[in-house]
Amino acid sequence: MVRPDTYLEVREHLAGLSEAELEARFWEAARRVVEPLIEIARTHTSPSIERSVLMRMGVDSPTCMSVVAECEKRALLGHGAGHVVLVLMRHWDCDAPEAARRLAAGEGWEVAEAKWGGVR
Amino acid sequence: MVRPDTYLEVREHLAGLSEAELEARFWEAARRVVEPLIEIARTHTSPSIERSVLMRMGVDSPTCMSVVAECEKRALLGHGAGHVVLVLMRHWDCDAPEAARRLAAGEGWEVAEAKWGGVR
Amino acid sequence: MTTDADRAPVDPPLKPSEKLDVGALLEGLERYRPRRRGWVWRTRLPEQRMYEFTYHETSAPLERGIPLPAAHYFGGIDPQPDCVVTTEIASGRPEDDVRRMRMAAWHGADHIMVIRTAGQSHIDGLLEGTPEGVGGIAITRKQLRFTRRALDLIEDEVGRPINFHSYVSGVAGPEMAVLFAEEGVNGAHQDPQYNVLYRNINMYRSFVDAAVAKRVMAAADILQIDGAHNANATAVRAWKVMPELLVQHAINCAYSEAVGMPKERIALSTVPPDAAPAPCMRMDLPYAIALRDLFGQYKMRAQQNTRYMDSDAREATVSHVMNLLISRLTSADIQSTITPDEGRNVPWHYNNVAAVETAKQALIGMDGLREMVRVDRESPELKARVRELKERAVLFIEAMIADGGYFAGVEDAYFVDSGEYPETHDDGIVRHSDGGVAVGTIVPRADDYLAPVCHHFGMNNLPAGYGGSDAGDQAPCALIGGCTLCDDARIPYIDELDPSDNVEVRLAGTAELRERGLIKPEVEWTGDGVVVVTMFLPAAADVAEAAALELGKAMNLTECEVIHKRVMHPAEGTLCELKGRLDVAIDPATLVIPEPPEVLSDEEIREFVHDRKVKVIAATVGSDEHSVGMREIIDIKHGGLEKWGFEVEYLGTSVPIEKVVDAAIEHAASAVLISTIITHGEVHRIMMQKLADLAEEKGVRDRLLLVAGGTQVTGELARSWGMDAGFGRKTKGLDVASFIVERMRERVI
Amino acid sequence: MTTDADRAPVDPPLKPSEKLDVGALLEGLERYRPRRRGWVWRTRLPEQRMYEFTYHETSAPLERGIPLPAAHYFGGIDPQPDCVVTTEIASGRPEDDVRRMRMAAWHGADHIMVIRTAGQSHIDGLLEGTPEGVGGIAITRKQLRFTRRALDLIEDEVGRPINFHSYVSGVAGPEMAVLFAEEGVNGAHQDPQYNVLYRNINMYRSFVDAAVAKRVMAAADILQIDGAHNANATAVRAWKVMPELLVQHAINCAYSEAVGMPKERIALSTVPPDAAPAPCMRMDLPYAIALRDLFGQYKMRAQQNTRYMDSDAREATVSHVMNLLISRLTSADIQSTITPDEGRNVPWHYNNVAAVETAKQALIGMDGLREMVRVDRESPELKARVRELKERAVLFIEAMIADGGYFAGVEDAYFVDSGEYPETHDDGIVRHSDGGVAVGTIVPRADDYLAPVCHHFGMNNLPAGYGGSDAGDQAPCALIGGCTLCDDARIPYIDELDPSDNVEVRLAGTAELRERGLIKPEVEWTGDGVVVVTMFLPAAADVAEAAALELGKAMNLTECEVIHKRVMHPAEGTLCELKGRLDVAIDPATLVIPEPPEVLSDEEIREFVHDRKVKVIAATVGSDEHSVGMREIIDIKHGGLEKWGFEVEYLGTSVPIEKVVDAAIEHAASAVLISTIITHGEVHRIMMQKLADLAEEKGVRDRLLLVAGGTQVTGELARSWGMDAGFGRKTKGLDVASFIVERMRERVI
Repeated sequence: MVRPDTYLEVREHLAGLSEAELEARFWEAARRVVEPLIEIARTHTSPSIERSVLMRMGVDSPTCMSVVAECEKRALLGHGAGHVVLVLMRHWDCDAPEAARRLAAGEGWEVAEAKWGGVR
Repeated sequence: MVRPDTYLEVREHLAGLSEAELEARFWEAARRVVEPLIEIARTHTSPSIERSVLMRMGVDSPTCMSVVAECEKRALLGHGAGHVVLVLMRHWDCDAPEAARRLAAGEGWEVAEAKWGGVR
Repeated sequence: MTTDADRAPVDPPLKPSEKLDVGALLEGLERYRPRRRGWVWRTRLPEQRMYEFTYHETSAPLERGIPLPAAHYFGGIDPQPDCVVTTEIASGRPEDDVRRMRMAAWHGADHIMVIRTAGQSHIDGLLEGTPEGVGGIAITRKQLRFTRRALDLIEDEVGRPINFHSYVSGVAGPEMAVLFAEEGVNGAHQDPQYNVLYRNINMYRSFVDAAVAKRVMAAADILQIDGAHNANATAVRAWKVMPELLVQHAINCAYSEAVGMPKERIALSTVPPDAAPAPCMRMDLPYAIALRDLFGQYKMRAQQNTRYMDSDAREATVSHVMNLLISRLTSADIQSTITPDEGRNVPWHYNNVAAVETAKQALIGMDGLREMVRVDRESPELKARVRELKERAVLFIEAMIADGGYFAGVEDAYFVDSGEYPETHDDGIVRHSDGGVAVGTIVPRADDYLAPVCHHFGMNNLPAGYGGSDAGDQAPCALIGGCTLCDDARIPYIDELDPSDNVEVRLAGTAELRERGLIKPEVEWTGDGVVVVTMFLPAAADVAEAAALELGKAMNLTECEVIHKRVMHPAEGTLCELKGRLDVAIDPATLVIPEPPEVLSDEEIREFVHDRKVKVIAATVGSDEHSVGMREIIDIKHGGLEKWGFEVEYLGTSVPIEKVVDAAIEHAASAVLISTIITHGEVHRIMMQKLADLAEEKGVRDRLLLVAGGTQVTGELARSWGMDAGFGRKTKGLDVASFIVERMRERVI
Repeated sequence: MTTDADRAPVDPPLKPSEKLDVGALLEGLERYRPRRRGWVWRTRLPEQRMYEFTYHETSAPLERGIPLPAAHYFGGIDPQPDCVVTTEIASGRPEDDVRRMRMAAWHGADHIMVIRTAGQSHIDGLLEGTPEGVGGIAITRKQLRFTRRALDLIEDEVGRPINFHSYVSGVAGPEMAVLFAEEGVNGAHQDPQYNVLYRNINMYRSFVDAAVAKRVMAAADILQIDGAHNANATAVRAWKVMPELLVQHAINCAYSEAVGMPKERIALSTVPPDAAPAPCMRMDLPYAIALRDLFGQYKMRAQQNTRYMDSDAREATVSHVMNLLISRLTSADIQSTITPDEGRNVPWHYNNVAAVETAKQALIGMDGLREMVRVDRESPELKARVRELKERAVLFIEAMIADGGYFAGVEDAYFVDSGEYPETHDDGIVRHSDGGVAVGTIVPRADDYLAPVCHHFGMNNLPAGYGGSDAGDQAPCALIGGCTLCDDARIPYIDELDPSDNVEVRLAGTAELRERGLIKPEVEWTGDGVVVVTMFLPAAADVAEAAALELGKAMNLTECEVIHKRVMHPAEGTLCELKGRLDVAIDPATLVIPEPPEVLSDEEIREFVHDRKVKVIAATVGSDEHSVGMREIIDIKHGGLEKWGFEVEYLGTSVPIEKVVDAAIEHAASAVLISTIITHGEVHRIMMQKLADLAEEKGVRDRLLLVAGGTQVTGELARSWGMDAGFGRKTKGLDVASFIVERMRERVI
């Protein structure tokens, strides 16, 4: 929308504020803007986030790519790709990179599906 | 002479002065410095000054050079090269450039010497 | 935080006289580990004495570095400003970048930012290996590790820690953050708004990813720089976006803190928005002050203006000095630099150095300026404008909330509008929540969502006893026996994935230049052959440009391109800068390098001079009143000839040659020194020849040593014009003294 | 005062599209008369509105001129600072100087200072004709009249008076003063101390001459500039001579007033003495303030620092901006400029323009700075230092008086000592009252001394009724029927004295270039062929310099010389600037000049677009977030495509090519615009080829016009890479609109 410069009209409620009050008001508004964004972030994840989890588990990037892609396909991402790998680590009694490597090779998905149910 | 920075010792007589007093003192001293220089200038002349007089009389620079050089040789500079030319202007009843040209050609000096006496 | 570097190969320290061995730095990378994590500030010294000066805003000096050109007038000091100085490098080839980083570090850069290759921000995942980048570098583990390894050596060479920096933006933010933490990257850009506005990445994805990325960055003590400055570079009228810039900064600051980033690791990227011919100081200073009023608890990364840059390097340099004045009048924790050539190409080696030097020179020249020159907060225009900017920002953000919040605001084109809020022209950037790159890729976390790693953000169903607040709790990664952020040894390494597009292949292509030590011009890549010719052509702009291209061919240049044109007068002529490739490499073995004059010991000279009572006549000739050079050669105070007892008769400035020769005869001098400083190409030749001829005429040539000095004098030239010796720029008294004594000895023998 | 110009030849006004006709300007000189005498200031406008900005320190705009490069972002405005801007020209050839003066005037210079040829100050008399100068010009009546004639035309062309300036110093001061008065010179250096200290002219002669010279200058309303700044250029430590600088200024001011010069025509030549890496602002600002406190009634000619200049043009530019900051923080009536190349050679054409542009840019950028940023007179360091400088100056001058006055002081080496008075190192300049050039040439005026001319100084025995104070008195020159200062018609004219060394002979040597309109590079003289090559060489300084000389030969350059060297790193490489002569002249007839795209009328376009409902897809590609260029092409507000009714689908920044083509198909677009702004040389080629290929692939190539834009794009390049058109820097929406409509028409037919 095109709007002329209405600054002088719309500023009236700020005119009376001290510098400190004005700055406090600025920060209060800023925090209010980010609150809902934070909440979305707290309750959601993404392929990159899950790959970053697998990376921290010691998994190399190509393996992260395929494991997370498969998790997406199987609607498992919401449980956490690291969670899936952890389940298989225990199932196979191996370390995370090994479990991820085998998942990337197509093994073990039935174990995950048994736990969370499949989507295919 | 080599001297260390004695500023703090020698400034004492200035320490008490206001900014305005200090600046006034500066200018008073400056004017005292130039007074004797002005007096010398007022009472002396030079070849360039005399050539500048002839220039103002309409004489071209090569002619100025030779007339003034001759005036120097004949110790007439102190009377003013323009003065010499003026005398000859009247003597020959011509204008300044013409008089200067003829003086440069060696004419008329005897008239000047008759007036001021020669040094040769 | 320390990392176990014991497994890392130990590199021998660099020798300043030797080039970086790029090949060696590529060996054993799989085992190389960065020596530290986290950002490092300079050590500020509130009161530092150097030469005859006291500095108020400097930091610890370098162990090795290159001072400003004029430093030789001041005992060669190289004071370093108090703030970190940034340079941005983007040649696309890591093997060439590191050489340039070394150059920049020697000139004072301690924050090296590598720009990413075109399009990497749209790649949903990580790249590996060393593919060649376009307009930037492919950021990969190998590239980061190789570069950090080089920087570890370079920081030891210069004696100051170097902060390494890149971008945690785009669709792979969380992975980039982990990669940077693992590889010892010290600073990074991270701002979800940047993804949304300038990378068209879906807004939900950007903010969700950003939370995890920021948390990991905080864990690795990485300094974050936001992306608000891009609004300057994009806005139609940069002076209109100031209120929204304040809002963008605030959103990223508040968001970052909410996910656990400490204030002292949050830096604002701020640019003076305007440039001359706008009255830019009066426009930009109130903004800089409003910003610092509101964001006093955060760090300021002062960037330089690019919005109004053209191809004119002089103009850019002047604009940047005015930007630096704003830094000095307000504050800057990091002073970023923009290369003077950025307006026309990806920065070249020497322009990175030029930009760093401009920052160093201006910041040092304006050291302590704030003590004598104060921003007048009561000045009517300033006071009113500062208040107005804050109010407009508050109005902007409150309206956005009323309209449904940030996402709604972006959909309503709140940002980068060419009107100053609340004025709008409806030409802002529009992004849709259901659009953009990677739309629809975020998913809700299930109730049992679990990420068994440390420094994760958000809902995480860790079993009791892990990662909770109880003292006894174990780290989350104890679930899997450790994560890479806690145990460095778990980090995997991948070398190359592409057999043809990698550093080894590229190095093979330039191996001959390196092996034979051939010298070929370059501006960004080994042997690229690019040179620039500056020429004034007495013709109108279009004709001049066409003529310049022809002249380039006549100079054996290929791929000629006029990269800058400036009309001097529509009819009288045009200045052209022509870029071209010169495919010529010089074998240094074929070069004749003039020997630096060998010098004698003080004792040798003093003894000889004393025994022989050597007299010297000195004068500045050719109507040159600048006697400095000459007096530095003769004055005892400057280690001049008098120091060893020479009797020097200094005749003064603009002395006629006749007088010089007469004086030499009168004083029975052994040598005559004449100098001309700033001269027309001809005058020193004329003076030297006249001196030689006159000495000959008067029959004293054989008993006089004739020496000429001056900025453009060379020994070869001087001898060709009849002198016994000639000395140029930066000659020391010792050189001249040694020459005189040696020659007189020869004659004796 | 007006002079009867009716006898003067009337020159046709200059055409901006035509070169100065030097030959014509040399014809009829004997009859040419200057149109005015005296100095002219700019018309200051305290409040000037230009584009969207208000300026507080500007003056009336030019009628014709060249704005700063960035001006095109701001409606092309060219605000002119409030102070007069000086440029110094010294090519040695008047016929080349005038071309450069025209260039400088177009860029904002209105004070043109011509430096004198080497040694003229030691010539006891005047020169005539146009002999070639060395490091400056031979100042003669013909040269002055020719130059003033050219400047009269140039000032009409730019629409602002130009002040012409040279030197009334040396041993012919009084004659020079008369000559300048007669030829309409507007400003001049005059300072007897300069003659004494730097020209070694006898001190008595200097002061006696100066009195007459100054009186004549006053009569001709010539602005006087003193010579104190030379102490900066000569002092070993420039920051030590501040007290004596105040004294030197005061002596010349007091002397000038005593001989009848009005304060408003007395200007101080003042330079910020120091430069970085010294903390120069803190050192130089207190001095600038002390100076203005003491000399508030006089004019300030702010000069730029040369003392600490090297061969580095970037460094010089940054120093000069800091000098300009001092001018803006304090005051400047005249802002002088020093060319960035003065540290290495006599200034070149384009460096005069560069220096003038730097002054204009910085002064305009800092317009009104003083209102927001105040010098804090109470800041302890500043306050103490200002007071100290004044006191040291008083101590200096009082001691000199005690020691016998000025002449005694000079004999005692009071001046240009490297200690800050009262500290002395006994290394000042010594001159003897019984020595120096023209010693013993003054004579006492006899009691009957007479000079029958006007505006003479000193004892003058004019007859009663002449030049006295009585109202009825006639002018002194009435004695001789008039003098040249009162009657312009009496001024004699001499053409040439030397048949071989004159302008006609030189012009004959370059006649072919002019007649055939050949284009040959030059830096100061027609056809001198000098060009500069900037190259980075990956080698140590000495090796790099030798290699650069070899590479110069490979570029067909002769007389190669490395005029600047900067070590980037002792081993990694060195930046070299190589000067050489290219003996190639281009015949413009052989050149292919790319046609500027022809454009259609608004109506034509609007009608066609309306009838055909033309849709366009636009996107910035290649990871380029700078969408400004593109948006200026499409936005209605910037006269973009929307203005004529094009339906533009703007896809945003960094859009993948696939998306662009898909969108074009989806919207049945007629044209696709892609843009990349600052890019690596490769990226735009890649993007264009990809677009062409993809359009082909999808079978839409023939119904889509593919257009690429970007700073480095040219039509030729774009077409070679598969586009229908390419547009570069400064393209207007009209160009693109016209192209699309014309092509679509062709297809219809």
